[in-house]
Amino acid sequence: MKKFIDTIDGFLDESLRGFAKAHADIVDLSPEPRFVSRKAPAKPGKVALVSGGGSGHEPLHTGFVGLGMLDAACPGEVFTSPTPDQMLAAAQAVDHGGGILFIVKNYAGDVMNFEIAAEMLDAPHDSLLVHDDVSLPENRGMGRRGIAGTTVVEKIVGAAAEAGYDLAACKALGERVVHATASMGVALTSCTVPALGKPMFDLGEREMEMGVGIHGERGRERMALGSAGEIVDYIAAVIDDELQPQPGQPVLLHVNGFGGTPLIELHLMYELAHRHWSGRSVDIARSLVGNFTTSLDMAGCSLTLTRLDEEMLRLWDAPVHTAALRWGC
Amino acid sequence: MKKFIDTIDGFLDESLRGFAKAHADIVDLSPEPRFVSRKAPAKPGKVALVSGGGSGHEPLHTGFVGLGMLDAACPGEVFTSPTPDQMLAAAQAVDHGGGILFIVKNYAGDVMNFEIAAEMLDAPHDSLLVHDDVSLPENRGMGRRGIAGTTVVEKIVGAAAEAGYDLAACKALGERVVHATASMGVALTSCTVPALGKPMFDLGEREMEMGVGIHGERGRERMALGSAGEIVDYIAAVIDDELQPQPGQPVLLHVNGFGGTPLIELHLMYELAHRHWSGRSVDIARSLVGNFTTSLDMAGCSLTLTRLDEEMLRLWDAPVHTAALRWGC
Amino acid sequence: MPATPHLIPSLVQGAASAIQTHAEEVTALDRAIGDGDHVLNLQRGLDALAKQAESISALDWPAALQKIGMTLMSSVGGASGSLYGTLFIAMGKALKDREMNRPNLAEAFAQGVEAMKARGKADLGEKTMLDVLIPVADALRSAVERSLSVPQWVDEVSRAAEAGMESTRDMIATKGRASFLGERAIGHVDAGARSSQLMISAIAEVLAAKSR
Amino acid sequence: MPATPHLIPSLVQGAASAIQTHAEEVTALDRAIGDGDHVLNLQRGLDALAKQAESISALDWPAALQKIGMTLMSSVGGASGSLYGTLFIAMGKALKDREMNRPNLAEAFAQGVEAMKARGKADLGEKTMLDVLIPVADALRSAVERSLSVPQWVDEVSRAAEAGMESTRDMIATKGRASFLGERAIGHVDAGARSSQLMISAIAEVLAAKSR
Ligand SMILES: Nc1ncnc2c1ncn2[C@@H]1O[C@H](COP(=O)(O)OP(=O)(O)O)[C@@H](O)[C@H]1O
Ligand SMILES: Nc1ncnc2c1ncn2[C@@H]1O[C@H](COP(=O)(O)OP(=O)(O)O)[C@@H](O)[C@H]1O
Ligand SMILES: [Mg+2]
Ligand SMILES: [Mg+2]
Ligand SMILES: [Mg+2]
Ligand SMILES: [Mg+2]
Repeated sequence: MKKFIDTIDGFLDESLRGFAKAHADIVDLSPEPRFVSRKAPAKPGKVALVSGGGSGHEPLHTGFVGLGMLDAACPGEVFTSPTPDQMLAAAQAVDHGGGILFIVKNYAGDVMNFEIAAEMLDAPHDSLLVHDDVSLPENRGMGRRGIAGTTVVEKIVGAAAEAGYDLAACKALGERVVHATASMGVALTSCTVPALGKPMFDLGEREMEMGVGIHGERGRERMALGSAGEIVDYIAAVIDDELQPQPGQPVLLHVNGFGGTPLIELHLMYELAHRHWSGRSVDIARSLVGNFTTSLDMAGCSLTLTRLDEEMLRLWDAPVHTAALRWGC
Repeated sequence: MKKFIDTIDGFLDESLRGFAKAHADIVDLSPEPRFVSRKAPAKPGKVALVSGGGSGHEPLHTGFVGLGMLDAACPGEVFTSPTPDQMLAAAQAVDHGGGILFIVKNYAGDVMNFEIAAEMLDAPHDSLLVHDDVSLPENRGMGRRGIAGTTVVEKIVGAAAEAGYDLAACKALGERVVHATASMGVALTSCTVPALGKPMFDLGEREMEMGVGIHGERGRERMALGSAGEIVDYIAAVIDDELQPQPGQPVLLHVNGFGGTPLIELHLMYELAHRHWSGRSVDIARSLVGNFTTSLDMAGCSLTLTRLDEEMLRLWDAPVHTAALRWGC
Repeated sequence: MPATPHLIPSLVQGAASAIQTHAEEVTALDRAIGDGDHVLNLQRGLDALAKQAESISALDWPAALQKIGMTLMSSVGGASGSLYGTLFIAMGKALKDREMNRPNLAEAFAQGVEAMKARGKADLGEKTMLDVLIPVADALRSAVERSLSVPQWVDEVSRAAEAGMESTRDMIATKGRASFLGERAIGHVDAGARSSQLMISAIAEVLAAKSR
Repeated sequence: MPATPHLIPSLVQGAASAIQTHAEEVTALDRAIGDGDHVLNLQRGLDALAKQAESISALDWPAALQKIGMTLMSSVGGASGSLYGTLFIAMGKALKDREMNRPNLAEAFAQGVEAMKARGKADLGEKTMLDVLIPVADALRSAVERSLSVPQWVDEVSRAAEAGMESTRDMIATKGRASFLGERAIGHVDAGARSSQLMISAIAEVLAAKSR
């Protein structure tokens, strides 16, 4: 395992402290129980958005805390959902009187822990489940995982909350965004959880894992390593099957890196994905390319497409000031 | 080699096209000769900043083109300096009448190619050499390489040019920033140039390469893999030797990833580096953590410290709108 | 059956050393069809319990179980943290104002497992730890009905746990992370089933030894 | 000595196949103490020349050399692109209004190498391609002075190139990327020295064959 680590036990806390210091203008860190909350004052009555999940996906979610996006994020241990006491403390700390919306990626652990926190919370609250991973069938077992589409959901709903949408409206909008979003990823290498010290799975020099989640879980299938073009074709076909974007449909195209893949490759993937959809006259109205929902040091990426309506487009463009996304201010 | 590549020959151009499309609001791409230029209009008489270098270091330099930073960037082949015709065409395209400042990282190829372009250019011009890599002695051979400190130089001088500094003032400021900046990097893995298909050097599971450049060149020495704390101590000592930051000195601390190292580790390195300098009462006034000057998919990072004066601080904070750095607008 | 929670430190210790002994094996299971953290999660919880075991053992059973549940809930994380937390908190509730004896324990455990089923929206046959815990709850009840001796009781519980664990091997998962793998999960025992079986057997052993 | 540039396609072809044959070896050298791209850079340049070789061979010598220089300058990149570009452009200048013959070629080559030295701020002994090109320039001049036959000329030039290339092995580099390695560069031949030696020998062979 080749990582920058001081002690395995301190890995997460030292990283969080570094994050909070590097962005001390944007966030506060509560060390115990662990959560990150925004520094920017919020209007009284603003809906508070609280998200979280296992660590190892940075900048998700801590890097999305700030004006126009999340009010708080709860980082769990690496690839392990956070605990209800974190979520409860975070919700109480950022309650502006407008209720709390928990944004939860669809994993058993996250769902149950957030559920327990919600049951313990006195303030009005609701939950929004993100399940954008179309590598999986919709109605099997737990359904679909939440992956890189989470960034899109948190940005758009974050702008809505900032603009004064109430709890029910935030949730309804969030569900519309989730419904309009489809993602799928591919891993070229596995990743190494520090405390485990070896890769989650083995991939041969000429293999790739198609349809992976973001926890180093194995994916939908093991395939022969394809060219970038073949990979884009494969993923885009699955996404198209789901979203059926029509000619003229405005979309957001998000190419997300898994942590070990450099920008030069992500931009190449973006070019090929752009070619795919613009070739079908889909209107690529907005784009986001970079490492946003990562799996530690995994080499790989995912494509996410969101069908945008005018409201979503306006909210996507609204000012945001977080560690990982910033524009308009 | 596990990368997203369609064809080896098309790798760079496809990536550049993707970059330009993903940031079509910020940049224009000239495909032949290759350069990226800013879309934001510039005041007549503004000094134009033109930089460039081998590709594989993204977002450097193309990601720094835009308001408040570079006017144009010339991407060479992977790890190969660009050619004079690129630089000349770029300079002519972005000439606003205030002269051209070429910002050049200190590598033989970059220096010579920019020199040739400068000789061919009719407009008033000057060159600023970046040589912040303190892993090397100052007066041996070609002197020191330009590495991650380049981002700091380009941001500060970019703000100055935007603010109306003339060519001589931009250059003088740039030299002050270079003089006040020291960087040093460490590689945990090598990196793979697409056209070569195998890593630049081999590193054992328990080895690291200390004092590396950003082209997969080997570094100052091969060492046993250290803990994050040991690595920070080693690098910080070399930087302190050079910059001698005094208690109370405001500095910018930049932790730069090499492309294959995820944010969670970079923030941990930032925490340890912060501890080192704040423990010496150095005033860490600004910080930048992320992958800015990369070496393709190399795992590793560098630390950069810049002694800031009030002018630099103000210029660092000035609005910038590029693909990779954006604030204040 | 012990009437006081003084056994808690040795029960925690027993569960912890069972996990420790089989750490690599269980991690390999969670790595194959989960995300590899299950042992780490449990160990974090067991460490937290070990640190508090003395103070917990000074409480009465309902309070002790509730405290165990809260401690696991806030230290383990993941799917297993919420589920084990739920189990113990529900057991504590079920024993409220009731004596700790074998029938009441069996009843409390059954109610705890019911609470887990509700929390996880899961039941037998979904390739989870419930494939161990449900049969164990049944075995506990049946042992009470048949007034089995302690050694017999330990034996039946352990065998129920083991059979339940083994039954997960050929299942397709419909809950938890392994459900994302579909057919690819067949042939692998569920990590949570294996770890719960290991801990239950270890705890039963400790109880048996103490009652000898 | 050929009076027209009609030989250019075969000279380019000769240089390209020499590099092709030794591609792995030269890449390994640049990987060891440089950045591994030297062969790719040269091949990009030689490809660009090959594409234009026919049209270039229709020009007169000064124009042809200038065009070769410009083509290399805008296709090779890196240190070698600027240096080879400089060499040929300077040679074209030196031959302006002069006949192409052996003495003038030797003189033009020497001036080209002087221009490279100025461009690279480098000289003999710095572990670069100049450790090949400077001795070659000397050998060309000396061959003219001594009126050597073509086979002798080819032999002396090739030997000078080879000796120069070999001399870089034990040097510490003070120019180019290898200079960053200090002592660690000792024991490795410089990639640019090896490639220039290979191309010079190949070109000399072609010239010799054509003049037979
Ligand atoms: N819905 C559920 N109901 C019951 N048990 C579950 C459920 N989901 C997961 N599990 C159990 O949890 C175990 C995984 O626990 P753990 O690895 O600690 O958490 P995570 O899956 O969040 O990484 C699985 O092996 C399975 O036995
Ligand atoms: N200043 C210089 N003067 C002469 N030759 C040089 C100089 N710098 C580098 N070289 C030569 O250039 C070669 C490297 O060329 P190449 O790999 O194409 O470019 P780069 O070093 O930019 O990657 C070196 O092996 C050396 O022979
Ligand atoms: Mg987990
Ligand atoms: Mg190079
Ligand atoms: Mg797990
Ligand atoms: Mg090179």
